[in-house]
Amino acid sequence: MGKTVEQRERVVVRFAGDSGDGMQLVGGRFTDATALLGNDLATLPDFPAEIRAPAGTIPGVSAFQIHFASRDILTPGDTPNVLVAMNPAALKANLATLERGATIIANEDAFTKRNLEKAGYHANPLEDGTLSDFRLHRVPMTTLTTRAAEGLDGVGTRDAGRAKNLFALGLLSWLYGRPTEVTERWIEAKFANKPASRAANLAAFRAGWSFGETTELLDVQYRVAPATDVAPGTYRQVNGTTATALGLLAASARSGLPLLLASYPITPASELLHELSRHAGAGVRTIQAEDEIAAAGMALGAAFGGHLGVTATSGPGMDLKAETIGLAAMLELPLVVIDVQRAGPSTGMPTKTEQSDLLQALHGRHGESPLPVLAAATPGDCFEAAFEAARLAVEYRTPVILLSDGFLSNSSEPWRIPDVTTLPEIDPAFAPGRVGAESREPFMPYTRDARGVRPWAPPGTPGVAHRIGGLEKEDGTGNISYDPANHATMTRLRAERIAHIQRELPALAVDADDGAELLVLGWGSSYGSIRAAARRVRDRGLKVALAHLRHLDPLPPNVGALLRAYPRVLVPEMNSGQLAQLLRAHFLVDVHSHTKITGQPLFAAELEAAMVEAME
Amino acid sequence: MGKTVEQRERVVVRFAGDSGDGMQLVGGRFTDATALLGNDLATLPDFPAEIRAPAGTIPGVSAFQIHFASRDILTPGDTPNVLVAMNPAALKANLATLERGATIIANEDAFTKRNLEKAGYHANPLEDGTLSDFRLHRVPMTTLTTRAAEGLDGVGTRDAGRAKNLFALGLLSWLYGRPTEVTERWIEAKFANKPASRAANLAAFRAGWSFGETTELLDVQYRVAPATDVAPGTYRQVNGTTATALGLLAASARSGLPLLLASYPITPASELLHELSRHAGAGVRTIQAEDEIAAAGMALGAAFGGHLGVTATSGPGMDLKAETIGLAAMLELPLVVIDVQRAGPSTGMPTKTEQSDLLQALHGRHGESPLPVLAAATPGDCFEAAFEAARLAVEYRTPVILLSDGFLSNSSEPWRIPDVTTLPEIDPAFAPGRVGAESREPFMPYTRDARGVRPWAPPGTPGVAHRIGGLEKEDGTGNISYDPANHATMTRLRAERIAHIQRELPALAVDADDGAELLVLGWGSSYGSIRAAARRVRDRGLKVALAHLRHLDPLPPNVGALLRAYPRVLVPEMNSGQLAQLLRAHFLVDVHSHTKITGQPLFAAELEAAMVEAME
Amino acid sequence: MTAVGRPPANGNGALAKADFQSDQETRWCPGCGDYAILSAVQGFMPELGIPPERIVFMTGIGCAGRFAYYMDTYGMHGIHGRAPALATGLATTRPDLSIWIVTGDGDALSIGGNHLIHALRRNVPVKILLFNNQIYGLTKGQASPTSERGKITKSTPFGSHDRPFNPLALALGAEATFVARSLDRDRAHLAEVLRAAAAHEGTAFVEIYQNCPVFNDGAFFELTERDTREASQIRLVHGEPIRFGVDRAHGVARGADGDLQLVDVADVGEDALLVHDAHREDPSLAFALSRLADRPTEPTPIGIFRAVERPLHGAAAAASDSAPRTVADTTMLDALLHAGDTWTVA
Amino acid sequence: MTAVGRPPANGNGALAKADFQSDQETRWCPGCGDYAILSAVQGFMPELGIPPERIVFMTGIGCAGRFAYYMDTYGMHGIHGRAPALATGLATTRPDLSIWIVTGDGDALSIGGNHLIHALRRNVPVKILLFNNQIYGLTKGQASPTSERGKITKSTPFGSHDRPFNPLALALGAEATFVARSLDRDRAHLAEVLRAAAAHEGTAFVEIYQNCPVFNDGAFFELTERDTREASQIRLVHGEPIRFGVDRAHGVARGADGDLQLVDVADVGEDALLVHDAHREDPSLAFALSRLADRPTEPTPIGIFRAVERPLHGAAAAASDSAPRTVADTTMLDALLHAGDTWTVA
Ligand SMILES: Cc1ncc(C[n+]2csc(CCOP(=O)(O)OP(=O)(O)O)c2C)c(N)n1
Ligand SMILES: Cc1ncc(C[n+]2csc(CCOP(=O)(O)OP(=O)(O)O)c2C)c(N)n1
Ligand code: SF4
Ligand code: SF4
Ligand SMILES: [Mg+2]
Ligand SMILES: [Mg+2]
Repeated sequence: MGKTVEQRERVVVRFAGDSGDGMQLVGGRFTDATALLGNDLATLPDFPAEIRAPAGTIPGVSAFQIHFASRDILTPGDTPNVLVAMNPAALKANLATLERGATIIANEDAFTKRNLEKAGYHANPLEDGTLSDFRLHRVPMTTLTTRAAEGLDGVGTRDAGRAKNLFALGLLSWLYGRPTEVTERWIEAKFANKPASRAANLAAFRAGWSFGETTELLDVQYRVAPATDVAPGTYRQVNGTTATALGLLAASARSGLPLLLASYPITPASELLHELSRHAGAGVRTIQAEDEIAAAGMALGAAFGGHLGVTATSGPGMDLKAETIGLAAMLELPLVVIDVQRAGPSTGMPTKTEQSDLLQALHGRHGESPLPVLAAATPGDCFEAAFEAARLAVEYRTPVILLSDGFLSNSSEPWRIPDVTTLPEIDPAFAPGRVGAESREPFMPYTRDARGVRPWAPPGTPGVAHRIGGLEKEDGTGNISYDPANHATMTRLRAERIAHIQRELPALAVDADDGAELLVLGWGSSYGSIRAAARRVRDRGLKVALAHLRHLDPLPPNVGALLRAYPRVLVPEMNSGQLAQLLRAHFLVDVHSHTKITGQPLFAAELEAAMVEAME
Repeated sequence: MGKTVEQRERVVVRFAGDSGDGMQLVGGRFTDATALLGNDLATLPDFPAEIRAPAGTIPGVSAFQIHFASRDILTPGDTPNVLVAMNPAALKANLATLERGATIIANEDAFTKRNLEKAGYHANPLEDGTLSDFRLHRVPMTTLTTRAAEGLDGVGTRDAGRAKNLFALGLLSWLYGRPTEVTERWIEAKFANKPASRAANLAAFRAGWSFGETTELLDVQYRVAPATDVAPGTYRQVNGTTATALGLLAASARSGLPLLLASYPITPASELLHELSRHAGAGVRTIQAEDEIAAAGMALGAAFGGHLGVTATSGPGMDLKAETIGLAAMLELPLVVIDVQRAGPSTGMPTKTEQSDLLQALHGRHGESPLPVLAAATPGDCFEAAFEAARLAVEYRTPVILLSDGFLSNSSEPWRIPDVTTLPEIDPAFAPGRVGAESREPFMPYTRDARGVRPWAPPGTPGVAHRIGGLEKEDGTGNISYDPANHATMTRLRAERIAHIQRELPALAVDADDGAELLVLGWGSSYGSIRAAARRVRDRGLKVALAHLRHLDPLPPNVGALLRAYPRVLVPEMNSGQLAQLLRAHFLVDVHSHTKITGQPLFAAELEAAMVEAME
Repeated sequence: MTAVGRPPANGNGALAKADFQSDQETRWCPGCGDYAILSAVQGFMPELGIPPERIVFMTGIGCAGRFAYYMDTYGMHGIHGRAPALATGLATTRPDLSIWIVTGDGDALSIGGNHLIHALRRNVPVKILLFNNQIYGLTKGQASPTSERGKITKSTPFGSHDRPFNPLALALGAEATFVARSLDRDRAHLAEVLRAAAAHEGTAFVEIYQNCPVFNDGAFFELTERDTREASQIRLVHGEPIRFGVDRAHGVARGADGDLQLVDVADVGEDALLVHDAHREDPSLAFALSRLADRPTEPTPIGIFRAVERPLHGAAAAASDSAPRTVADTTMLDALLHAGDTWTVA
Repeated sequence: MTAVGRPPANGNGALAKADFQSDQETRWCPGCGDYAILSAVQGFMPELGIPPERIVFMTGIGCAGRFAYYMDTYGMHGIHGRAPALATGLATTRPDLSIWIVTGDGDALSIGGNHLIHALRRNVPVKILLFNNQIYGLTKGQASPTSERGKITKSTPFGSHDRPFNPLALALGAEATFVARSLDRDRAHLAEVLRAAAAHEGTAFVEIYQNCPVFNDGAFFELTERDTREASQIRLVHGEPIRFGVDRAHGVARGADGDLQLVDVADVGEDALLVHDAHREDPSLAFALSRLADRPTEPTPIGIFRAVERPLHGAAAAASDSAPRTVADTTMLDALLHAGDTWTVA
C-alpha cells in the first residue's frame, strides 16, 4: 500500500531517551546518513549533567537534536518538528520545547507505571489527552525489537532490548528516506567481533525501517532534498572540538613547530585533550597535568623550547592559569590558551554553555598585561580560529586566549575541508645561532622588530644563550631593571606590540541591507542564531545589518566607524553584556544589549523578536 | 656664637645610605620627634629591591623621606630640600630628585676611592664641581662618631662606626630643632641590655647635635612651627599596614566575629600578616598558608564557620585566589580579600607601587560574579576602608576586594584615633537555631531579605543544618539546579544584591571651587598627590573640582551626574587608564586619563601640570 | 539543601542512621561503590554521639564530592582539590566541630596534592576519607594519579605512562599521624577504621578502595570478592603478628636485608612474623608496609598502618594566646588603637 | 641577560668554569650560602661536556631563584613554585637538553609542593636542586615548611607550631628515583652528589643545606663547621657499612624492632652495621635513613640515599608514536583533515 511522500525544506528531529538508551549513538548515525545524502545540517547533543542519574528519571534524560535542510542552515533549531521519546521522562523533559502540531513518536512499551512514576507522571500522558495538541504515534519499540531478534543465534533478550534505539533509527531513517547502507556498514564494523550484538542491531534497524514501510501508523513519508546552495568542495562533519584539534594540527604543520597540549580534564574542554591524545603520530605530545596551573606551565615550558605550546580548559581552570599567562606576557613567548566557556560562576553548570568569560580573558590578570583575545563562531570555524590564534601567538610572541564554548565544542555541522596548500605559512623566525667572534657580542633578547616583536631563541641555539624571567627587564638587554622610565617604556612596548596586530586585521565585514538602521554585532557561538534570526527578520521584509567579531582584542580597525554608521546597535550575548561594556568604553557608543544567561544557546526566535523590537 | 634661625612652612628631608647604614631607623626616629613636636607629616621609605645588594652599590641604597610642615600636608613630597647622603651611591641614586639650590649633607668619610668606584663615580663629586648648583655640607661623620665614642668602656670602633646614622640624626635634629628627649629615651630602651651600643649611639646622637650647634659649617637653623590647622583629637603615626590591621581588628570587635587572617607571604602584603600575627591576644588567628589558593580557602572556611575571614596578598596572589573568590560569590559568604598592589605584570617590580589591578578586581574571575571593590586613599584611610570592606562582606554575605598598594602600606602619616564607641556596629545577623517541630520545616538557605541577602547559619546552629556548594542552586532551597530559568534568576539575584549596596552609599563628595570647569576624579593612593596638586593649582588662582572614589563597584549613586556636570574630567591613575575605562563604559563620558606607570607614586608637580593643561 | 528535623542538640546518643540521611536523591551510577560507603558512614555517625549540627562534611569536586549533599549535617561542596584548605580554616577557628573531608583520587592527589600534604604536616584536626577508584569518574574516565601504568583511558589512548602514587606512602612521607586503608565492600572493616579515625585527635587519612563500575570496574575485586579476598587481604591488627591468606598460611616478616617480605608461616614459624605496631613514633615501619603491595591486585595490607598523637595545628597558637580566645571588647580595642606614641591636639 | 662568547657548540670538553659565568653581578647578601653553591655548580658544569647552550636552568622565585641569572646557559626565572611544571613541558619536548631546576624550601615545598611530587612521580628527566635554608629569604624572614617547630619568625612571633617536612621523606613517598642531600659548605661532597645526579636518567632530587646568614644563620653549622661536622655527618656510601663520628666510632644498625638506630661500633662490631644500598628497588630503607635525624642539629645522613632507574616520563609516549617524532607534513595533514566519512559537492 503506497504512502504519500511530502517534500520538506527543513526538519528538526530530536531523539530523547534515558542515558542508557544510546540516543547520542542514534543521533550520530542519523547525522552521518543525512550528511552523505547532501542535506545541510546542524546538531546539538544534550547530555545529562550527572554521570549517570538513576535510570528513567528526568535528570537521566539524554537527547540529540538534528536540524537538516535542502538549504544552508545555521542552528540546530529552536523547536523540534519530531520528538522521539524512548520513555516517559524523555517525553516530559522535552514536551515544553514542542510547538503544537509537532510529531511525537513514543516507545509505548516504556510507559509502565514504574517509569511514569519515576518521571513524575500520575497518569499516562499517552492516554490522558495531555498530547492532544500533537501528532502522536505510539510504537511498541521494545516488543518489536525483541521479536525481530528472536531466534537469532546467541542473541539474548537483553541484547535485543538494548537494540531498541536502532529500531528507532530505522524508523526515522524510513520516515525521512535516509540511506541505509552507511548505517548498516557502520553496524557491521562496530560489532565486527560481537556477532550477537551485530545481528541484534541489524535486525532492529531493519525492523524499524520496515515498520515504517508496512504499518498504517505512519501514512506520510517525508523527503528533504539535498542542499543546493552549498559551495563545491569536499565536506566532512565536525564538532567544535574536532575542528579546534585540526586547526592546531594545521598550525603545527604550517609552522613546523611540534605541538604540545598540556591540559587538566574539565568539562567541556576535556574532549580536546582526548582528541589530540590520539595524534601522537603527527608529532603531537599531550600531557594530562596535575592541575591547570601545571598545564599552563608545561605549555609555556614547551614554548620556551621552541614548540607550539597549547593549554585548554574551562572557566575554573582559567582562574588558575592567570598567573602563568601573565608570565608568558612578560616573557613574550607564544602560548595558546583555549577557554571552552561553560555556565558560571564557580562550578556553575558544567554541561551548559555561556559566554561569560570575555572580560576575564581581557582583564583576568594582575598588572598591565594585554594579549590578543579571539572567539570562534561555529563548530567548523573553530578550525580557522584555532589556526589564527596559533599564528598570532607564534608571530607576535604572545599568549593568546581563544574563546570557545560548550555549545560549539559539542554541536556539529558539515565542514568544507580546506586545501592545506592554501593555508598561510606561519614563520617562527627563530633567532639564528652565532659562533666565533660574533657570538662574543652581547645577545639582546629584548630588541624589537618593526612590529615590536622580540627574537625567539630556544635553548640549543648556539651563541645566543640568555636568561628571561618575570621581573621587569631592561629594554633591549632584558637585564632586570627597576628603573622607573624603563618600566613605563616596557609597559608601552608590550601594549603597542599587541595593538600592532590591529594593523594587519581585515576590516570587519558587514552583511547589510541598504538602508538598514539596525546593526547587530555579535561574537562567538551566537553566530548561527543571529544569522537565522536575521533571515527571519528579512523574510518579514525588514532591513538589518550584521557583523560578527572573531577578534575581541585588538578589535578590527573599522569597528568604531561601523558602530557610528548605524542609528541603533544591538549586541546579543550569553552573558550580562560584556562585549557591550567593552564597546561602550572604547567608542562611547550607546549600544543595546540583548542578554541571556540560562545555560542555553540563543534561539533564533528570541533574537528575531529582539531585532524587531530594536527596530521599533 | 649665635646662629640665625629661619622659619619654614614645609620641609622635605631625605636620609639616604647603604642598606646597612640604618637609614630606615633614623627616618623613623626623626618622624617620631617631628610628630610629637606637632608638625603635620608624611613619610615614604624607599627600600632596595634586593635582599641586600653588595654594600656601597646603587642597588644597595636605602632611603627614607619625610615631609613635615606647619600646615596639613598630603604627600611625602616630590623633591627633597635636604638630602643626607651617607655614601657616594646614596648621593648618585638621589641627586636626580633634587632641584638646584637644595641642601646636601654628605658623610665625606665615605667618599673613598673604593666607594666612588662602586657607585660608578670616576671623580669625587664633592670636589669636581658636580654639586656646584647645591648647598653642599661635607661632614666627616664616621670620624666624628668614632671620636665621640672613644674611651666609652666596652665600645669598639665597630660599634662606633655603626652609630654614624645616629650622628646624622643628631645633626638633623639640631638643624630643625626637633626635641631630643624622645630619641634619647628610645635609645635607652632599645639598647637597654646592650650597654656598649647604648653608649655609642647616645654619644653619636649628641655629637651630631653639638656638631650643628658649634661648627661654622652650618650657619642657619630652621624652625617649622607646629601645625595649627589640625583637627583636635589624639593622634598617632600609622602606615597603611598598621591602619589596615587596626581597621580589621575594629571590625572584629564591632561585629563580635573573631578574626582569621590566612595569608601567604608576598611583598608588600606580608607586613599585614606580620602585624596581625602579634594580636593573638585579641582573638586573632593567623595562618601562613602553603600558597595563596589555600590562604583564600582557609579564610572562606573560617567564614563558613561564622568568623571574619580575611586574606591578603599582592598581584600574583590575586591571580591564584580568583577561583576561591568565585566560590565565595556563589556561596554568598563573607570574605575580605586585600590586594596590596605592586608594579606588574607577572613578578614585575615587587617593591614598587602601582594601581594596575583594578580591572582584575572587577573582572578577574570566570562567569558572572560581581562583588564590591573598594580602595583606600591614604595610610590612615586604610583603617576606614578595611572596616568598611569587612562591614559590607558580613552584612551582604559577599567577598569584597579592598585595593591598597605598596605606597600606602609603607608610608606613614599622623592619624587621628577614632572613638571606638562611635564606630558603627556590624550585625552578622546569624540565622537563629531551631528545635522541635519547627526544626522539621525545611530550612531555606537561599531565601533573601529585602536587600537580597541570604541567611548565614554557621555549623553548630541546631535545626538549620544545610549543604552549600559551587554548583548553581535553586532559588530558595539552595538545591542543585540546572533549570535554565533558575540560572537566569540566580544570576540576576546575585548581581542585584551587590547593586543594592549602592543605595546605602553616600553621594560622592566634591570639593569644588564654584565655576570650576575641570573635575579631577581619582581613586586609591593618589589622593594626597591630587590634593597637593590641586592646592598648587588653586594657589595659581585657577579653579578645580575634586572627588575621590573609595567605592569602585558599586559606584556611589551620583557619579554619572557628577561627570556630566563638568565640561572636562581628568582621571589620574598609576595604570593605563583602568578607572577611566570603567567610567566611559558606565556613563559614556569622554573622561581624560593622566596615566603613569613607573612604579612610583604620582607627583604633585606632574599632576599640577596635567590639571593646568586640562584646563587649557 | 534543606535540613529535616532532628532531636534537640543535646548530644544525646538517641541518634539513628536516619538522622544523617539528607532529603536529596543520591545521584551516583547504579552499583557505584560510593553508595556502600555513604551507607556505612551514615550508619556509623550515631556512634559519635555528636549532634548532626556539630558535624561538617567538606568535599572537593568529583563523584565522591557529591557526598556532602547526602549527609544531613552541615556540608560544603567546595572547589576541586581545595577541601583541605577550606577545612583547615574551619578547624582552626571551630575546634568544637567534627570535620570530615571526602575527596577522590584526582581531587586529593592531583590538583589537591599540595593542600593534602600540608594538612597532614600540620596535623589539622580533620578526618580525610579518600575514595580511591583509580580513575576520574565525574569527568568520564581519564587517568588519575593512582591509575596503573599502561592504563588505557580517554586521556591516555596509548596507555598511561606515569608511575602512580601510593597514597599511603605519600601521606607517610608528609608526616601523617594517622594512616589507614579500607574497602567499599567491607562494611564491618570500614566501620572499624572510621571508628579509629574518629578517635584520632589529629589528621586522620583513610584511603578507601572504591569500585567505579562505569569507568574502572573491578579494580579492587581481588581484595573484595568472595573467591579471592581471603587470599589477598593482609589485615593489620596492632600488636598482632601479621598473618594472612587461606588458613592464615602466609605472613609478613623481615628478610635478611631488612626489607619486608611475604612468607609461608609453615616455613618460618609464627615467631618469625612481624608484629604490627601502629603506634611507633618512627613512620618507617608503616612506610615499609605501605610498599608491600605495588597494586591492589596482589596481597595488600588493609587496616590501620599508623596512629600516633602529635600536637594539633592551632593548639600551640591557642596556648600562646595572652588572653583567652575572644574578640577585643571596647576597652581592648581602644588600647590597641592607642598603642605606641600618641599625642593630643586640643 | 646577555650571552658572552663561548667555544663553538661542538660539545668539546674544552669548557671551563668561566664559560658558565654570566655577566650579571651576583646579588645575594654577603656570606650567603648561595655563593658557594653557585661556584660549585659552575665549577662542575664543564665535567658534563655539554655545550652551555644545551643546558637550561629553570628556577622559581626566591633568593635561590636568582640562580638562573648567574649561569651563562639558557635560563628561565619562572614564577613561584612552578619551575617543575615549566621544566616538565620543556623536558617532554626537548630530550636533547640538560635541564636543571633550582628552587628554595618555600618555592619547592610550600607553594610548589604539588608540582614537585608529580615531577618525581613521573620521573621527568630533570635535576632538582633544592636550596634548603629553612626560611623564606627573599621575603625577609617568614617560616618555611622546613622551619623547626617553635621557630620565631616575622610570621610566627609566638613560634611556628607546625611540624616541618622532611624533604627527603616527602620525595621518597612521592616515588622519587634519585634522592640525595649535600651541604653548601662542602664543595667536594656537593660536586660528587651533582655528578651522580647528572648521571641519573630520571628526576634527581638533591637537597642542599644552605646557610642564610641574614635570617637563619647557623642552621646547619652542626654539620658544616670544623669543630662539629665530623661528629654529626653520617656520610652514606653505597655498598659500605654506615659509620660516622670521631674516629668513625659510631654507626647505623637495625634494632631488634627493625627500626634503624645509632650504635657504638665498639659495642656491636662492624658486621652488625647496616650496609648502605642506594640501588634497592624498595624505597623503605632510604626512607628509614631519611628519618634518622629529625633536625640537622643531630647526626644526619648526607650523600645519596636512593638511585634507581625507572622509565622516564614521555618515554612511553615516544615509543607509542606510530610515526617518528615529527610534525605532520602536507600529505599527513591532508589525511588528518579528510579522516572519517567525507562527501563531495560539485
Ligand atoms: C579547577 C577544576 N579543574 C577541573 C575540574 C573538573 N573535574 C571535576 S571532578 C574531576 C576529577 C574527578 O576525579 P576524582 O577526584 O578521582 O573523583 P571521582 O569522580 O573519581 O570520584 C575533575 C578533573 C573542576 N571541577 N575544577
Ligand atoms: C605567587 C607568589 N606568591 C608569593 C610570592 C612571594 N615570594 C617570593 S619568594 C618567596 C619564598 C622564598 O622562600 P624560599 O623558596 O625558601 O627561597 P629563599 O628566598 O629562601 O631562597 C615568596 C613567598 C611570589 N613571588 N609569588
Ligand atoms: S562514574 Fe564511577 S565513581 Fe562516578 S558515580 Fe559513576 S560509578 Fe560512581
Ligand atoms: S636573605 Fe638569606 S638566602 Fe637570601 S640572599 Fe640573603 S643570605 Fe642568602
Ligand atoms: Mg576517582
Ligand atoms: Mg628558603
